[in-house]
Amino acid sequence: MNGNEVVTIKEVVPEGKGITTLRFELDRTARPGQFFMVWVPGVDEVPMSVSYTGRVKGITVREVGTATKALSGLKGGDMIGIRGPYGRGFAMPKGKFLVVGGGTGIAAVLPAVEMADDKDIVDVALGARNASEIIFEERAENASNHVHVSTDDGTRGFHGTVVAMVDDILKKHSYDQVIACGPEKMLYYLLEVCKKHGVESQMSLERFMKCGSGLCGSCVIDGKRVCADGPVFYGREISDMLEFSKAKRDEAGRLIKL
Amino acid sequence: MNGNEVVTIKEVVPEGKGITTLRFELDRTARPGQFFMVWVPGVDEVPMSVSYTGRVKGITVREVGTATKALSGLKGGDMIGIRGPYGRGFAMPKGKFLVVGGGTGIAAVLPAVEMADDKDIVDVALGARNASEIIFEERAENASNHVHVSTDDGTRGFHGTVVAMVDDILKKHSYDQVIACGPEKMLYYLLEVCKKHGVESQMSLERFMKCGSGLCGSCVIDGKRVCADGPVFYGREISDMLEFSKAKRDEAGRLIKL
Amino acid sequence: MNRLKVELAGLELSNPTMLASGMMGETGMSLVEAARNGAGAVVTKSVGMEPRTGYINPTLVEHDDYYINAMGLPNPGIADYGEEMASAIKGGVPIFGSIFAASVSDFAHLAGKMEDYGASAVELNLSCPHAKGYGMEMGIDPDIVANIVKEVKGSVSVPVFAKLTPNTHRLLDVAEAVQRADGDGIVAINTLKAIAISVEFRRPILSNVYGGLSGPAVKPIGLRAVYDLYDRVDIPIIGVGGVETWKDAMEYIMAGASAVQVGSAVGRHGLGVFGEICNGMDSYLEENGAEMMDLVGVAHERK
Amino acid sequence: MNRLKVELAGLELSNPTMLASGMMGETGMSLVEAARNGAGAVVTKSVGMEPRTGYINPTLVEHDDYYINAMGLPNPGIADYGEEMASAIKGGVPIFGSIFAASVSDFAHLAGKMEDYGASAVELNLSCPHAKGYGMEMGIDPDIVANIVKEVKGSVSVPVFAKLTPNTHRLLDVAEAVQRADGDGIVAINTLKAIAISVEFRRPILSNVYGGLSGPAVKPIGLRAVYDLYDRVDIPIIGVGGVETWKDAMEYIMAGASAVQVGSAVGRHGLGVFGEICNGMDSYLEENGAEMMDLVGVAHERK
Ligand SMILES: Cc1cc2nc3c(=O)[nH]c(=O)nc-3n(C[C@H](O)[C@H](O)[C@H](O)COP(=O)(O)OP(=O)(O)OC[C@H]3O[C@@H](n4cnc5c(N)ncnc54)[C@H](O)[C@@H]3O)c2cc1C
Ligand SMILES: Cc1cc2nc3c(=O)[nH]c(=O)nc-3n(C[C@H](O)[C@H](O)[C@H](O)COP(=O)(O)OP(=O)(O)OC[C@H]3O[C@@H](n4cnc5c(N)ncnc54)[C@H](O)[C@@H]3O)c2cc1C
Ligand SMILES: Cc1cc2nc3c(=O)[nH]c(=O)nc-3n(C[C@H](O)[C@H](O)[C@H](O)COP(=O)(O)O)c2cc1C
Ligand SMILES: Cc1cc2nc3c(=O)[nH]c(=O)nc-3n(C[C@H](O)[C@H](O)[C@H](O)COP(=O)(O)O)c2cc1C
Ligand code: FES
Ligand code: FES
Repeated sequence: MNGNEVVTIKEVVPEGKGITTLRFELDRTARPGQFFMVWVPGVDEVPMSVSYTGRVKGITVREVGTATKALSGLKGGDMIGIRGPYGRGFAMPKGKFLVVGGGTGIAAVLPAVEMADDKDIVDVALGARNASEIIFEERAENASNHVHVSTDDGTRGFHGTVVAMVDDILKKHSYDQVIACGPEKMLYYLLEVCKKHGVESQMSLERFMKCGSGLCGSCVIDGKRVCADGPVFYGREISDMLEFSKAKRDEAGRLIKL
Repeated sequence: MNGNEVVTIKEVVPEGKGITTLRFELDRTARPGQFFMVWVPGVDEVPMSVSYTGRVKGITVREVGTATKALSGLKGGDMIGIRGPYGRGFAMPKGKFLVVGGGTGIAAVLPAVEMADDKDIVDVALGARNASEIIFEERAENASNHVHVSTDDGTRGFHGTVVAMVDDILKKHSYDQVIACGPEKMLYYLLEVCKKHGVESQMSLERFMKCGSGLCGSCVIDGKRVCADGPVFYGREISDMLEFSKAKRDEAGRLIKL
Repeated sequence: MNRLKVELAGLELSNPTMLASGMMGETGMSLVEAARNGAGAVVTKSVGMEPRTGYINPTLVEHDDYYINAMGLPNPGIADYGEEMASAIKGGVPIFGSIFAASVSDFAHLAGKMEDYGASAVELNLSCPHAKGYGMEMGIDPDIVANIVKEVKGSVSVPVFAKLTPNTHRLLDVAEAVQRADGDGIVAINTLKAIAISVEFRRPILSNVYGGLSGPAVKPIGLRAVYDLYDRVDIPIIGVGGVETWKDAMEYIMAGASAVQVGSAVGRHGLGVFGEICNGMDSYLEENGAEMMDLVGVAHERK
Repeated sequence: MNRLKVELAGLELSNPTMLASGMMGETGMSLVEAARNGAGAVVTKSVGMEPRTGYINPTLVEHDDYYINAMGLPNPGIADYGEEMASAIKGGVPIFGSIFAASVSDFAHLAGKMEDYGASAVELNLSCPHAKGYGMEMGIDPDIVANIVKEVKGSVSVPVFAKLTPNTHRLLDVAEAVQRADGDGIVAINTLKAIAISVEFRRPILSNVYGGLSGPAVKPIGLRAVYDLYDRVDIPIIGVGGVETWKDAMEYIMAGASAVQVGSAVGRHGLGVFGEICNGMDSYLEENGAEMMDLVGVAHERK
């Protein structure tokens, strides 16, 4: 049952610059990579990845506009509406895997790090523009023995993009799979790097979402509904998408070149 | 889920004069004392007690009118519509109990005999007008070490009513509870006998039923819905009913004196 | 303090839950049972001039989320119903006498009888979707409805409620006609016209072919009706359709209902449903420091 | 031999399942996906004269047995939709171009464009319950509907289907008007006007307040509409509303539909639903030695 429900915010955790986690109790099963539709009455309802999948669930919000601003300003005791979780999440890979998170995408992949119960089978690469946007590093270290960090401006860890760092890592170590979430441009280059090293990947995509549950078609990329057929797709599926990194749809369904 | 379903008759078993069992597969839990609404298209839909509660369920029909005639004429491979099971069934008594079936009422109580998995804690008393209407005697013997039989005309077993026989039995043996189904007149006298011997009872009542599921009120006796609050009531509940053995309702809901 | 108390058309109900018409209300003692189980008021089965046996079975289709029924308005007729009312009154809660008829004068006659029998209010069934010549067929025409209400108002002194059908785009026009004719309140909704088909038997299941849809499936339509009515008329509204939990009931209240009726849930969950709804609402009111009447229509404040 | 084949208004469908309008049909490639997954035909999102972004979220309420949606007819506009149709055609199944407009001449213009883009038929959305000035408001008036159909028929050579609303007691009158105006078929039903209320927030959930009810909850109403239409008109009927399983589909066929559209089930169960429905129907037909077309309307033979 994914139906509409209202939850009370238990805890508000500032994670970094403009990034806030909201925790709330919700008795539904959510898998890493799935998302909720989150309603702020009078404002909007927007998709947010599940950043904590336990009984006390969480979403981690980066403030970019009206809805995310309203969410970031909530206090403990406030209420939000929830639908979902929706979508196909990350599948637990066989063998060793590398989890890559870029920016707010880190929130979506962290539960995937934790789904491995062996700190040696999962390595992690976290990247952001600067140190203040690196989130969940400690959470990652609790679940993995190898956590790599990069910043575009060099304020923390590897100086450069997370994709460049992953390229380095893949040169030295071999993985059965890469799991990733981040800006589409990052995913585009990451997919190239994965192909170069011959590693299969699962990547979580974003598109403009209205219904979130596979009906309205507003999130469609190449005929696939990101909300229902994704948001997680395999690298081989993404390679076949003509619109990936090239185009998206606006709210009227018009194709916009990227 | 009690919704409408169509089942195929697997087996038709003649049980006695004008009495026929229909067996069919239905993947729903049914407890002894519950009933189905059974639909013969173009004819009627009528209440029938569950006479077999396993996966291959059964109803046992006495031909008295149009619907029961149509049911009795069915062959293996024919289909009937089923809703239910509905109603409150027999509760498993604590201690030793005596199961009493009169006429077609035997079909309704037999599953209650079988709910005891110890042949010594349940005794059975079966009564009918004559030998050809005594059904399920062998089934009873498989589940109980003491099966008593009576016929009004003396063609089998005790010569007299099942109530008279039970009165005798209760004189010699003590039970924690009596479980019964049969014509209301029989139940009336049986209840008197139980009271005399100080034994609590559970009895299954019949009233004219339309919806079978607690909505329409056509089966009401003293404000209780036989279909939903019963058909099984405790003797102490029945004692409080002013209409028991005195009155019933016709199809328009008018009170008819009995 | 009783937070659950509501007042509508001059009637006081100790709580806003009512037994809907058709639920066991053929007999007086069932109405008493509903009252004992916590209903704040009860509505009788719709009673007509003559006894009716209703349609032959099947009269009900059951599904996970709805019923479809075509009972065919079985009832003992108004003459015999006096006896049932005499017992019903022992329930100690207001009784709404539901009536149906094929003519204005029959409506007036039935209403008068119900008042004589002790009904606290009359509910006009203008909305049964499956009985030919009664109910919905007249209930979609504002003028006919206004006539019936006017005539009935002239012959009784208890409040008169009109139960309306959602099977039309004219629901609001009909409700305005009721108000114009001095009707005291609106009950919405009755069932939606529906059918069920058996694939195996290649035929409609109900003996009457057509029936009325009720239960959780119709709640969004009932809520819409009440929400719209609250904007359009000033007389009190009683919400019906798919009420099973305290939240369902509260949704109707917030949409604009002063009370709610419970029908299908009585079959799906038993008579305990009245107590559960009241307990849930009471906790909510306590936590929010509110009384029932404060919440009627609050959903209109923010759109 | 293909037992599932159906023919309606001169169109041949390899099976009677269709993707309903509004289901992902904003983009051409989604229509191709639906065809790949087994849909016998597909209907586009309802397209209008100008691009529309639709309502802001929430636009959907989800419940165990239904959705309530108020998307607000988002669509790229007819000019841009040509590109989508160009890809949609690769699906290899007939495409019904769904259109909505506020005037008769706009309807005619949109229909012409859809034909130019390669649509095999036009579906007139006369029934959206939540978009002001479009859809349902005109779809309840037989004369307006007759005018629209006549005008559209005059401007295209592909068959023209009218999609009707169940939010009225005049459904059959409107359908007769469609037939009189030479319309080629009826699609029924669109969603039922509904609302949802949040008790916690004391307000309607949908940003537009009103939305349309769809899914299993509306099947008994859709079936009733199709059953009634089959008695009233001679042109083919396409059944829509709550189809999820092969039995649901078969119920519609037996009630009188020549094909069925699948909407909500695409969200609830995924696109695999087309294949499952077809497999189920095929087994049934095989066991019963029947072909699809033999069963259209058979439920009318025994009442
Ligand atoms: C599957 C999925 C998971 C997501 N997970 C997260 C997350 O965990 N944390 C997080 O901070 N953000 C996440 N997002 C992005 C988030 O939904 C948007 O940032 C948010 O909707 C912006 O709303 P706004 O009103 O604040 O900004 P606006 O000013 O409305 O828009 C800012 C930008 O956000 C995007 N956007 C707006 N509305 C939507 C929408 N309904 N669907 C998708 N994108 C939209 C648009 O590209 C727009 O340009 C996710 C998006 C998707 C599709
Ligand atoms: C809970 C319950 C369980 C029953 N279990 C069995 C059973 O296991 N075996 C069995 O043979 N019979 C059983 N009956 C009785 C059975 O339902 C009736 O015999 C049957 O409905 C008669 O239908 P008819 O058309 O053959 O007869 P009709 O000619 O219609 O009626 C014959 C008599 O049966 C009774 N009857 C008719 N219709 C109904 C109805 N809808 N509900 C109740 N009584 C009705 C009336 O008293 C009537 O006088 C049960 C009844 C109830 C209420
Ligand atoms: C079995 C049954 C019988 C009904 N009989 C009547 C009736 O006699 N008069 C009436 O006005 N409404 C009747 N109704 C309609 C209900 O009163 C109610 O309006 C409808 O069922 C919607 O409410 P619910 O979803 O709570 O059931 C009946 C409904 C059912 C299910
Ligand atoms: C999200 C959504 C969007 C819809 N958009 C349209 C539309 O644009 N045009 C239209 O004619 N019907 C639209 N409909 C109605 C469906 O086509 C269909 O008539 C209705 O949903 C009932 O079918 P279902 O129960 O299979 O969903 C929409 C329905 C939904 C749920
Ligand atoms: S957001 Fe509606 S289909 Fe994905
Ligand atoms: S038969 Fe309808 S309430 Fe019992």
